[in-house]
Amino acid sequence: MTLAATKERKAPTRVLSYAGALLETMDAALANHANVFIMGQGVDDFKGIFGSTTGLAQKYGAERVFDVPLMEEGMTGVAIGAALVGDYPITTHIRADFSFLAMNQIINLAAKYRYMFGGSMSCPMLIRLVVGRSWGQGAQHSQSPQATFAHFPGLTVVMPATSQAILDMYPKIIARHPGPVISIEHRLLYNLDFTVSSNAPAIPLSTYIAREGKDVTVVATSVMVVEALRAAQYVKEAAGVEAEVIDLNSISHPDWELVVQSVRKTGRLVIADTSWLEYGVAAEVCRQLMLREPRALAAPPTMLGMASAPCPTAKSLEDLYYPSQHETVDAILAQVRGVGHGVALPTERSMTEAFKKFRGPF
Amino acid sequence: MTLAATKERKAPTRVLSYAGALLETMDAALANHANVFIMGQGVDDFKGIFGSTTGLAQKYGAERVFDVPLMEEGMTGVAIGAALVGDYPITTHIRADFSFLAMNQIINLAAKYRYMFGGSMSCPMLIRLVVGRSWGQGAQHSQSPQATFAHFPGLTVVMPATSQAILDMYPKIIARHPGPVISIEHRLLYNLDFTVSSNAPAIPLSTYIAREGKDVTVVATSVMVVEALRAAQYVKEAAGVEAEVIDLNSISHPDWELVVQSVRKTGRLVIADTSWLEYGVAAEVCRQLMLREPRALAAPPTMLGMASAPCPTAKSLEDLYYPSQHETVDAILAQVRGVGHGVALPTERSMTEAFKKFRGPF
Amino acid sequence: MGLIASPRFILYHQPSKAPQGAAEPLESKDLANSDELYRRLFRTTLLIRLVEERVIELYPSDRIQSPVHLSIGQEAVAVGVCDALRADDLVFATYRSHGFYLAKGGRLDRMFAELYGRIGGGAKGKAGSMHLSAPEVGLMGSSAVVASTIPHAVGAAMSFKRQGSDRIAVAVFGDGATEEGVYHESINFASLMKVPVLFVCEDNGLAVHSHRHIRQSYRLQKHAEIYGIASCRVDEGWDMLAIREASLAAVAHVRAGRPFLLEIATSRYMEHVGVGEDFHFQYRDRAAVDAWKARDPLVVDKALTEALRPELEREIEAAVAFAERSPAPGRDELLTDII
Amino acid sequence: MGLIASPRFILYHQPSKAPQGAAEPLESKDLANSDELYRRLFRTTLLIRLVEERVIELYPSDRIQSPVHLSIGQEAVAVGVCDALRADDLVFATYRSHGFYLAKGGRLDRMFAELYGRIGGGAKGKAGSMHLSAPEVGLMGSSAVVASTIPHAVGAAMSFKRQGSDRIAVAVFGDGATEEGVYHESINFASLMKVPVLFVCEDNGLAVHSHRHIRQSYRLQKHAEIYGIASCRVDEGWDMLAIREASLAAVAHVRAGRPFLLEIATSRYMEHVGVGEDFHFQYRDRAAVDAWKARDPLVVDKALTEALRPELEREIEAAVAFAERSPAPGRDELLTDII
Ligand SMILES: Cc1ncc(C[n+]2csc(CCOP(=O)(O)OP(=O)(O)O)c2C)c(N)n1
Ligand SMILES: Cc1ncc(C[n+]2csc(CCOP(=O)(O)OP(=O)(O)O)c2C)c(N)n1
Ligand SMILES: [Mg+2]
Ligand SMILES: [Mg+2]
Repeated sequence: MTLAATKERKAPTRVLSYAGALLETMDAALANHANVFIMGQGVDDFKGIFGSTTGLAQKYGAERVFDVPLMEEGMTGVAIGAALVGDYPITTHIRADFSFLAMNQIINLAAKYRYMFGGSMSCPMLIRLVVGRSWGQGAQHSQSPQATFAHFPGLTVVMPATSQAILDMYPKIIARHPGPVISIEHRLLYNLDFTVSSNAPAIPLSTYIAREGKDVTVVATSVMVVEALRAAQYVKEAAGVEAEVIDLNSISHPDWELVVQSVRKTGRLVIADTSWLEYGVAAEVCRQLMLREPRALAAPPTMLGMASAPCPTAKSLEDLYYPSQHETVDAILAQVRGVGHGVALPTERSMTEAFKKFRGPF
Repeated sequence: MTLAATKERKAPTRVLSYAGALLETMDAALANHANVFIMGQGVDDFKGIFGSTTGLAQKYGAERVFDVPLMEEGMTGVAIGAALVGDYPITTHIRADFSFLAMNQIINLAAKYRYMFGGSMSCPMLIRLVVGRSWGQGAQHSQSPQATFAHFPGLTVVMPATSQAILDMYPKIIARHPGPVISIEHRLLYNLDFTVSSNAPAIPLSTYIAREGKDVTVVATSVMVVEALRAAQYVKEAAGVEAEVIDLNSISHPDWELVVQSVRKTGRLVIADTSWLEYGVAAEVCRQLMLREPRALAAPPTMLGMASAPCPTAKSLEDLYYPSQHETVDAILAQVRGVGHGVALPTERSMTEAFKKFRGPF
Repeated sequence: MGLIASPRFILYHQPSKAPQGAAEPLESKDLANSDELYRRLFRTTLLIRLVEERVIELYPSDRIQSPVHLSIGQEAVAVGVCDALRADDLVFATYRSHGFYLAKGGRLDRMFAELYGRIGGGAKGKAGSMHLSAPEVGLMGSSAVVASTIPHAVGAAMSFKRQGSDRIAVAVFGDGATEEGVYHESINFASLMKVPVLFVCEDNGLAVHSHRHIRQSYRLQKHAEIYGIASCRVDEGWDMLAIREASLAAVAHVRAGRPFLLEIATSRYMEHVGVGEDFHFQYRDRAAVDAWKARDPLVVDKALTEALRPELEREIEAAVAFAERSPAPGRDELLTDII
Repeated sequence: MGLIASPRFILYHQPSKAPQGAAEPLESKDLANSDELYRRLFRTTLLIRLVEERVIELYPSDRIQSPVHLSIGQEAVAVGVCDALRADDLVFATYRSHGFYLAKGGRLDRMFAELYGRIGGGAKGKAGSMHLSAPEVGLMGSSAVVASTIPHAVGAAMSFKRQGSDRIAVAVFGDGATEEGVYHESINFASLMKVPVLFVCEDNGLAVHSHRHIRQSYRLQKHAEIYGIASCRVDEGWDMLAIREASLAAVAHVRAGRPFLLEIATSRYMEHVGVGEDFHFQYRDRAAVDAWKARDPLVVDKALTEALRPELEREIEAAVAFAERSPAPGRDELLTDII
């Protein structure tokens, strides 16, 4: 059984930004668990990882929240060692791209520890990666490696798309998850506000129905969930189309039955991911459908992701590189009404407001 | 138009082991191109990367073939620098797992160079990774990261399954390929003999039809091609079933139309890969089918890969961990005749003869 | 983009050739410390400063939509080092390389076009400020991953040696870069292989907002010495003549076939990334930067600055105008030059 | 396996606890160099040698289907170091760790069961020879990726300090491991954070078949010194008493809160991996190993060896019998303990 995020929340709500939710959960983790510490380049500075750790070094001291030299591989190894003796490390990479310097420790060590030693040891820890986008991040500050990590058993990979997902997941991960967790946070989400409720679901690391609908299923990750919700709103208003938006949330352990149920209902599918399509989330969604319900779709799914190239810096190319709001809406309508759907598309480009305000990278 | 490896070869043939084909192509590269050099741990020692570089240091000198310290990231960076000034580096990792130490250079640098600099520079080079299997390789000497690398545009990823594939690809890659190539070689192939022809195909980095058949398509990679061919032979003899075996060969740029054509013809699909299924080759095959021919299959495909765990060392578990010959045959028959196919299965376990002889890891 | 899978193509070209800038002989030594030399170096240093000041002015207009890491305060390093190099020597640099790009002889108009993300840029706008390059004058790719081009310089130098060439390669990096493992791997290998590589550390004492003493347990020169790498530290990092002098000696050592480390103290006046100052965040002292400025020729030598300014500003305006005129890259560029 | 996708489960447990071996006081110093001490150390050293000789005997029978990296010739390092440790100190080791496993107090029967890939092994057969562990006695995970457990020891030591404990962590690695970037990152961080970690380098002069001089431009002690890490080198790596002595001093230094490097010269008698000799491949001299053997107590002190042998062989036979009896792990183990 899966809880849909949108329907069963009865508790009082409040508005909380993504960065705010991160700061709240980091703060609570330090307050509630003496064994938690946060380390990463700049975690104790005035920018505080885009506001997600600001003030915590002052509040909890340099033993709990501390800066490190440039040493991604070494830091990850240090975290593993600390976890093995009962501490709970939280490490940060201000760009997910830098985690490639720590791949050996993440994949060959952290992911293997529990199994390789027959369950006698484990290294629970949280590795926070921030995905860059927009404002000329370019080829080395824009990658979103969820598929890369989720391919490897032993890792739990999540992509919180909302403040709610952070509140639902992080406290449980930190308190009780037995192994290493990679959480991929999207920089463009940090400044967005979300309505949150304190009524957490029973299965925190799984998949959400972000919006119910009967005409087409949109399976989305991270910031593409926000994009998909906006598109869903548009197609409802412009064409009366009801899109069901599924926030995959867990990349390594999604609730595939939830996805399949939705596709069974709608018969139409759009997949919207933050990375490349090849060997990415879109591929795994197709694999699961092929295994579970190969004939559920009335037409080939539409897939939205980064173009098959490194990310260009020029704004004109970057705008083409990422799926725009325009394209997302078009994809949904084309699924339901066919390519010649005739509905007027929104004129603004993808997430215009949020992006305009964004002047990255720090 | 695609050339099927098996049908259009008219040139004289000879028998050549996989290691022999590697040694031949390495030797020819050094002989034909003054800018080629080979560097890697142990390339100049008496074991010569499992026989694939033996004697070359003596023949071409220490300037062309040389040992390096333990420095995977550094070595890959050195290779990039050399490539940028016109040399052609060939680097080796005796286990693909060690390439995770070089992920930053491979993904953030080599894969990006050409695009990021607007085509003004490029770093053609060949990175050879050897996948370990059997004889207790365990969790850290057994990984097969084709999907990991193929997710990233800018990399060309191949998995030669036969001596022929090496003869077809390596000379062309080294002489003419404009960018970095990751070639994933399987340790269990090294000692196998293949019949090869000198009649090379026109499209060397693409996909082969390794065996034609009408009843079921088996899309396989690397050593699983050999497994699939053996299984195909068995099901033909035991049940008159004709399996078409496709050797994907190129992981980043396969000939998907060839795969789709085959599936259109057979309506049945088995996918057999050397890595995990989740976010792996099986997923991308499904994605391509969903996009191109979603209704071609009469039943869900069967997927063979590593179990969803790190690789265990114990022989009893390793035998369960990898798809056995038994399971491959069963998968093919179940696709064609249904689960209760009633055909007697082969009793030996996967690739028994080859594995028995194998006493790794060096 | 990405409504459906874009096909990826493999095209074959010849392996890329090394940039073949003509090997110009260095000017005769007697020019050193002459007025003419000072003026030439000063001019380039000032050009870099004025270019970056123009970037600061332009930034609020959102014409440069990309992170910028300014080298204001550090320009003399680039100028002094590059003046000691031959045109066909190669420099591998970082995201903070406006200075090295210009000092090595990169075209100013193409630089502005690149910052603007226009087709006239050196990388057709695909690179932006963080990845400047001008291979035609030996400024190889700059990377935004700290320390990542250090081994590239070692590899290029190794190949020069293999090829029997007397060109050298230069790795430019910040003090923070030396903390990364690849620095250790690179200098060990360079020493073992005796390759003609010059390591240049721009020591501004900071990695983003972190001071060196909390990041490094070692002194860099002592460290290099252990690997058998000779070195020199220039404390007067504002003085392009001193840096040039030290660089000439270093380059001679390298061209004779040994790696060398040049550590140059310098001062970053502006914030780590972006176009503002950041003293109000109090992670560092304004006084230290002010003390530096008090010795900075571009600040002190007002006469020469003002004498050169009009001409340089005209150059800059022409370059900005070039950028403004240059078209944005279109869809045809999105999927080119990938493999 | 893998006919269909295996479901992956997330189960919740409490975060793993550190192994809590009772902190035994070290015996009184006056025992040092006494006959009793020598006999005790000798016994463990010989046990390791005989165990590995048994592995050599067993190997052709294919009962141990896994690569083995023998420590024959190097046993004294493990024995001398571990004898200076408390039971609750932690050792992080490598693929070549039969010696450290036994010296730290790991059970012999479970070791053989692990080598056999049986359920009675410390890791239920999932680890094999390359990944021995016995967290209950402080032998933490061994890794087959060179240098990869060095930062683990640093991290564990950092946490001991954070936790106010006086336990220490030990990183054991070969000379080749120091070439990897992570070594530099780890010792820099350990020095900056002043963590109680002991770095132990087993210097056998070889990485697979490559001699140290073609791989390293630095001397390890000088190198550590630059990071502010005190060190000691023991050249008599056959002498477990000397190693113990040096280790006691090193451990005292570390327990007082500073990292320390202990470099111990040693000699690998057998091939890098596998159970044979490899002198006929001529990448190294038999004479050097013979000279080492001439001083090796296990070779020289024939009397004590023969006196202890029967008892140790009985122990070994019992352990082998345990392994033989232990069942192979079945399908129920394939997908357990993943997350
Ligand atoms: C591998 C990596 N880690 C972290 C970062 C984030 N980062 C960008 S610049 C920088 C500081 C580098 O300091 P330094 O090398 O001294 O150069 P400076 O910026 O002072 O010129 C950091 C940590 C990065 N770009 N790459
Ligand atoms: C990261 C990595 N690179 C390469 C290897 C292959 N390899 C296994 S052992 C070894 C030599 C290590 O030498 P050293 O650290 O001195 O240890 P020793 O084997 O001499 O005990 C190498 C290169 C590896 N296991 N891991
Ligand atoms: Mg700096
Ligand atoms: Mg060694």
